[in-house]
Amino acid sequence: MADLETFRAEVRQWLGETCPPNCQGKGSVLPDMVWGGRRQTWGHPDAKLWFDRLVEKGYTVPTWPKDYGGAGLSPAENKVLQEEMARIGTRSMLFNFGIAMLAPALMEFATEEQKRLHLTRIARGEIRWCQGYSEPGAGSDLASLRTRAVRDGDDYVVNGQKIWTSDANVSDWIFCLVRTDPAAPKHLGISFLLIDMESPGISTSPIELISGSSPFCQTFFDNVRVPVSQRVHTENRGWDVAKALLLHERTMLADGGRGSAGGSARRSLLQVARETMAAPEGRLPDAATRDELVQWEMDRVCYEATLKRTMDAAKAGKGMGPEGSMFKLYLSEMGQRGADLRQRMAGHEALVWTGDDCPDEERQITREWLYGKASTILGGTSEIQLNIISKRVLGLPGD
Amino acid sequence: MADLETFRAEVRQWLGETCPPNCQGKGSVLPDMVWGGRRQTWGHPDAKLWFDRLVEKGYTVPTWPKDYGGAGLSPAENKVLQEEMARIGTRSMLFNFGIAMLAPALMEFATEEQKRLHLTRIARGEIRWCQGYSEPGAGSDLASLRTRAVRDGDDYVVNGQKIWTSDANVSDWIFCLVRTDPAAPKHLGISFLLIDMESPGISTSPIELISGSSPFCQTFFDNVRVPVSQRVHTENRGWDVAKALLLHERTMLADGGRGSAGGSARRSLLQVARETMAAPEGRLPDAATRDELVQWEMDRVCYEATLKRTMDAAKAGKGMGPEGSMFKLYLSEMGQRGADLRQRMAGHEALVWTGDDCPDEERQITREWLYGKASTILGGTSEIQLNIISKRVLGLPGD
Amino acid sequence: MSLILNEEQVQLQDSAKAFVADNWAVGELRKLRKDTGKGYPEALWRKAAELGWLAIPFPEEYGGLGLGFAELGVVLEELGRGLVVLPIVSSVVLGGGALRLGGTDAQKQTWLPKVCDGSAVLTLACQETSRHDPYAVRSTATPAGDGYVLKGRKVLVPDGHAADAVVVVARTSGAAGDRSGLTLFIVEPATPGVKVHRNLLLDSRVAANIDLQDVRVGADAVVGKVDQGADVLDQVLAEAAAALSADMLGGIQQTFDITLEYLKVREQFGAKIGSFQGLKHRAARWFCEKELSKSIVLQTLRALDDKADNALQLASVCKARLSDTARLSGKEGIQMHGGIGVTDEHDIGLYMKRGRVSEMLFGDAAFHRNRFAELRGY
Amino acid sequence: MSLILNEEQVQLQDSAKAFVADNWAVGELRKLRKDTGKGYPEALWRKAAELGWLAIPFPEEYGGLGLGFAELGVVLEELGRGLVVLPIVSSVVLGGGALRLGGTDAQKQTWLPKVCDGSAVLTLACQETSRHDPYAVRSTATPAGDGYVLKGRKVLVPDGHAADAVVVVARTSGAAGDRSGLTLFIVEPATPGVKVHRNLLLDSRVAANIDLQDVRVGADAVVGKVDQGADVLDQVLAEAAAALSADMLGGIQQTFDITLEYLKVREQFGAKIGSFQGLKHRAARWFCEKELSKSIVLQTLRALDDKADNALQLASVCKARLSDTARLSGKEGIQMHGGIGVTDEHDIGLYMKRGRVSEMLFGDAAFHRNRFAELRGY
Repeated sequence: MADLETFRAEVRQWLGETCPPNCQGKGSVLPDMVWGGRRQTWGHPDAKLWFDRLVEKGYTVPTWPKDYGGAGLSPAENKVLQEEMARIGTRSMLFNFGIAMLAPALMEFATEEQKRLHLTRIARGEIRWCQGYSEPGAGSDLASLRTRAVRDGDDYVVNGQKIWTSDANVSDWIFCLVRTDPAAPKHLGISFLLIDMESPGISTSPIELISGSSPFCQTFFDNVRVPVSQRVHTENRGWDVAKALLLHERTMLADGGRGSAGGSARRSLLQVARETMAAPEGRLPDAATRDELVQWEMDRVCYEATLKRTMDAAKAGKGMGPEGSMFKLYLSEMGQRGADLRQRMAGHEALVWTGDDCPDEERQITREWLYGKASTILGGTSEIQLNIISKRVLGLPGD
Repeated sequence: MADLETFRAEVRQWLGETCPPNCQGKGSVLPDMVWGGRRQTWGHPDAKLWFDRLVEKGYTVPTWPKDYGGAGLSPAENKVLQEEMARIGTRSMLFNFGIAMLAPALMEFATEEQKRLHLTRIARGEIRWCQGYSEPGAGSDLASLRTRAVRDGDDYVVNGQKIWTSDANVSDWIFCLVRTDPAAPKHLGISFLLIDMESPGISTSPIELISGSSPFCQTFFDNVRVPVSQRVHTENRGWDVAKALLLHERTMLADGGRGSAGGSARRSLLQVARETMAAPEGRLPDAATRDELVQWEMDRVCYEATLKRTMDAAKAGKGMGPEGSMFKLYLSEMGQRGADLRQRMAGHEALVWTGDDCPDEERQITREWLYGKASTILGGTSEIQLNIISKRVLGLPGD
Repeated sequence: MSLILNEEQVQLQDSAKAFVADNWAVGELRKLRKDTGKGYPEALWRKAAELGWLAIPFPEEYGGLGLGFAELGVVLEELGRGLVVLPIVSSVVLGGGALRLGGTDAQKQTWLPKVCDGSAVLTLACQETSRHDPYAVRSTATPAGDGYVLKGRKVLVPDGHAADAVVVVARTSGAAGDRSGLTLFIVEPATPGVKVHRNLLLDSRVAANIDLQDVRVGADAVVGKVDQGADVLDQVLAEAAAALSADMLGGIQQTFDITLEYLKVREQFGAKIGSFQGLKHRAARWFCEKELSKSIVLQTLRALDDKADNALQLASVCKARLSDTARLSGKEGIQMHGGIGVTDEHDIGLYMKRGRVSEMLFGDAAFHRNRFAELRGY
Repeated sequence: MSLILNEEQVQLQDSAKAFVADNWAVGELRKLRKDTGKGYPEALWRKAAELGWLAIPFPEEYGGLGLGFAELGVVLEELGRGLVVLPIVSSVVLGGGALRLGGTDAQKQTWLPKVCDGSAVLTLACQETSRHDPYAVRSTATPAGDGYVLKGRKVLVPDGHAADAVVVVARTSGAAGDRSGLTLFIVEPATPGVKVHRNLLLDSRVAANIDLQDVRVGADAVVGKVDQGADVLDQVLAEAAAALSADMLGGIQQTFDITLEYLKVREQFGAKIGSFQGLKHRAARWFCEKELSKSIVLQTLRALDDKADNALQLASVCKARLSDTARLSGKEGIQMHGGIGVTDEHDIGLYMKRGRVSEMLFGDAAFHRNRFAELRGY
């Protein structure tokens, strides 16, 4: 405890000395989030300055070991750090796929050399990562992927196509599942490669969604040479890495989903109801819609209670296992229902795609509703989540 | 046409001469329905007299051939007969499993001798039939039945147990699926037997349901000897007969289902709503329940339109095939929803099982609600209907 | 009445199927997003007129064929199945319907022959609130001289930007929400004070918002009876709900067919995805809903033709059911397609979008459930 | 607050599990159908009292343990899981709760120690209408001398036939439906004019209808404030809804467990039926609903203990959710069992029946959805 208070004093002093005043409090010049990578730009040079100082201390990823670019803090110390930064209204902005998904897998499966190289570059915000998993013929059945990597000397030669690679067109590196042994049972012929997006033979093409343009891309590999040293884990055992990664992904989706459940939208569903029904107070006149709104609000209360219960259990030492699938399933469907109700309530203005007579906010409502259609498909369809729950949680026999 | 008018005149004259006046019009002495069989009783001797006269003319089953106890009428003639009977408010009361289900199967599969014997006795109301299909271990997977019939001279010796045999304790004969070849694939070792319920070794025991006593029984076979001449169709090909019969059953359930969908109940759902909400007129005050009532009424309109469309198509020469499963599925579920809504609306009185202070009608509502739980299970579960639709109607591949 | 197609209706269906196959591809819809004109293919409109489709429900004395909604529904179902964009519901059912039901002989003589031969497009401007609520009209028509002055704002007027004349619902007495006090007027967009805002809808159909700024019309612009416009309006909207339902039915059936085909060819985990019971059972339930939807459309169209007592009730049952089934179809169609289903490249999303707009037009399911209960007196 | 059980609560749970295992079998319920006495096993009631369960939520000065609903819920969940019939909700939460919240010190001194040691059973008589509607009270309490005369009829009074005293809600002013004007009275059934009708419910619990024919009570019978009984009533009913929800949760969990086990052993078509994806996916969705139900019960019980601002809202969320999940569980439990599930011989039907009665008590899902919206002001 004494140690922690010493640490708090140190942090407070360091913050006082190094954090530029315009990187603190309301109206600070900090961006919401730093994705990192070669294309990172800064609205204000002080934001970059502050970011560099955080990197130097290892405070972009405070709990990582110092050898990999972190600060080696204990959870308790990290809590103090976060409290002290919150106190002055500043933050360590770095957030990306590399931190959230790739890094935990590297920690578990990579060689020491790979960790030093790649974790450090993630920690420093130098590399923005994207994920190359799905293929046009391999969606829910991810392990049936066909992108081929053939050994040629110290390289693999990769040919094939990935889909749903978020932000591939603005990322620096991609972590990829590729088939290295087509003769083996499908889960046992896959390897996990790290590939520089600037390698000759890689190209990307953005995917247009029903909601309009999107961060998703197709990524094509045409005789791309990848050094064998960029393979993580044993050859043909890449599925072990993939499984660990998918679990992180579901946990992350379950964790951060408040937004897609409608909470982050500018107006609450009730506000939309009041405005579109021209009922600024009192009982909402459209009984059926009122009832639907109640059900949605109630579902959300129950969902959040469940999330809290799970977090409380985790604090008591029970980690989240396959129940993560329940959160992914429920949150995505609740989000869709909320978006659907919102769009219906918004009425005629939300039916307009373009026109000189249509408020931006309503157009946004429609695009969110359409984009939300992907939430029960990407990152593991609802059907896959139901399979996981029935198999891993309920212990029901396979088909 | 002239022929038909002659026929009409004949019928009219015959009715005038033979139908007792107290078997006509309102307040007639006729029972609603005659199930037939050795236990048939008659409230009034004139009802029996009239029934015997109908039997003599073959008018209990007017379109059956004369050789099998019918009158050999064409559909057009039968229409005239029904019109003329309706005109004076009389009817040919006979209705049972024998007519509706066994007879069509006998017409298709039985020997001439079997037809003459059994169809005639059905037509004359002498035999009440019950159905021995399901077994405790063979429900949805009917073909896995294990009741054994072993050939011994000119007899089979039957051992085993049937369940859900409606009215077995008051029926005269049972038609049964039994296993005659345990070594064959399960569909190819089954035979179809007709068995006298008075045969030594048969016993029945009624089944108590969640709703209370029921027409269902368990039927036990302990070394029951059945002459080989009572087998219908080829040995080990009984499944052909069973399939034809199941189709009739679904068609019958779909056809006659108005009752179980709530139509025949004493008060309509709207009446129950008005009474329990103390709202004899105007808008129903409980908005959520009102909306549920609307949805149910709308579903029923759509269901009946679909039934009519199918009947219209049948008249135009397209018979009902596996779509029968759709009607069984939809009707049973709609019936359950209606019964559920009715019971909820009826409120506290419908929660009472017994008590000095509880109206009979509400108790009936609760028993119907509970009994209705069986409607999505017996006669082929909803899951089986969904399998049939997806396989036979939609042509989706097997598991 | 019989709920199956008669011989003439089967021929009409064949001809509509051929029309779509020969003249249109679903992909045309993507091009219409960039259209800034009428918003529908004018060449097709002329062909539809040549085939007599626009004349179907009108009396022969005004150039019509004297047929009914049962026939119009056959055509609309096929156009819906192909996602064809044509202003038939707007011109034939809404605008033309209002004149057919309530117009003076002079109004009919002026407009109906043009509706029938496609040389004019009509529509109806009713909605003012966020969602469909036909009596919630605040736009006013005030007597002035021997005519009226119209003031107000109309929204979501189908094909309002392309219309040669618009039947406008305005209030001559009472307050917003009252059934009485509504009057219908036929107004040409060129009339001073009319301002039309063109909006491309999310399904690439077009609707307009229309401002009425002191628009002067003559007494001869009144369609039907003053203050009793709701009598005509109720009937027109019921007919429009049923006609649009026929279009929706086509879209639902095509969504189902496309998806069923996909279930039979797409493989995952070494098997056709249509062999997984989870999807199979959902497909079977969807099939049932589709069949019920089809039945109620057929019944409602015929009830309108027969002027059945319960026709308005049936129209509400019909639109509520089709709205629900369209929503289900959009959802299941996309979900069963997986990732490809949410891309703009695949047609399934276009069907969902059309279904969504139709769901909201002329009253969604919640609106019609409430209306059905009101018509039934509870 | 934490939504997992603390160490003491886990111990209480173990003790409740042992109590059920040692003293009760679900089949006992079938015997209770023929009982004509109290309708619950009196020996078990005494044991429950000895374990201190009836004293859980009461202050120590009246013989209580000074614990909360979080603890009471742990016990009720296990009793619900075993379908044990005991009047805990009636006596401890309803009748005892009304006195705890609104009683005078004299009333508390008289009754609460007896509630805590099980020597008296209390209950609440609120409902008069077909379904739960707590302000729809027509029974009157008219001042007479230094007391009141009660007149009216109460229905579905839980354990009303076995109660030593009943807290009666009557109207001292206003009209049926008004929140104000309600007053609570504590009445002993032996009082002249009280007539109790015993009804066996469909789940083998017992409730009573109570006629009040000119029943004279003293001014000291008033519980809480005259005309402002709703303040106490709202809180008592929220607590009862949450407590009953804990009982329902136990039933839901047991229904799920029994069914899951059946899916793993029953074979049809040569495979365990739990291997069919259609059933698997439904089981997985049911699991999610069960988990959400569990969370909201835990949260609501703790919010009541913490006197949280949103406790009444949560109680409505809780009872609505548990009512819906109980209905789903009853339906899926029976359907997945197939034929055996609709026989009286199998326990699954008993769970459905208990769930159904609980669904309707203290407001069903529709009631609580409406109440939630009202509490939220819309």
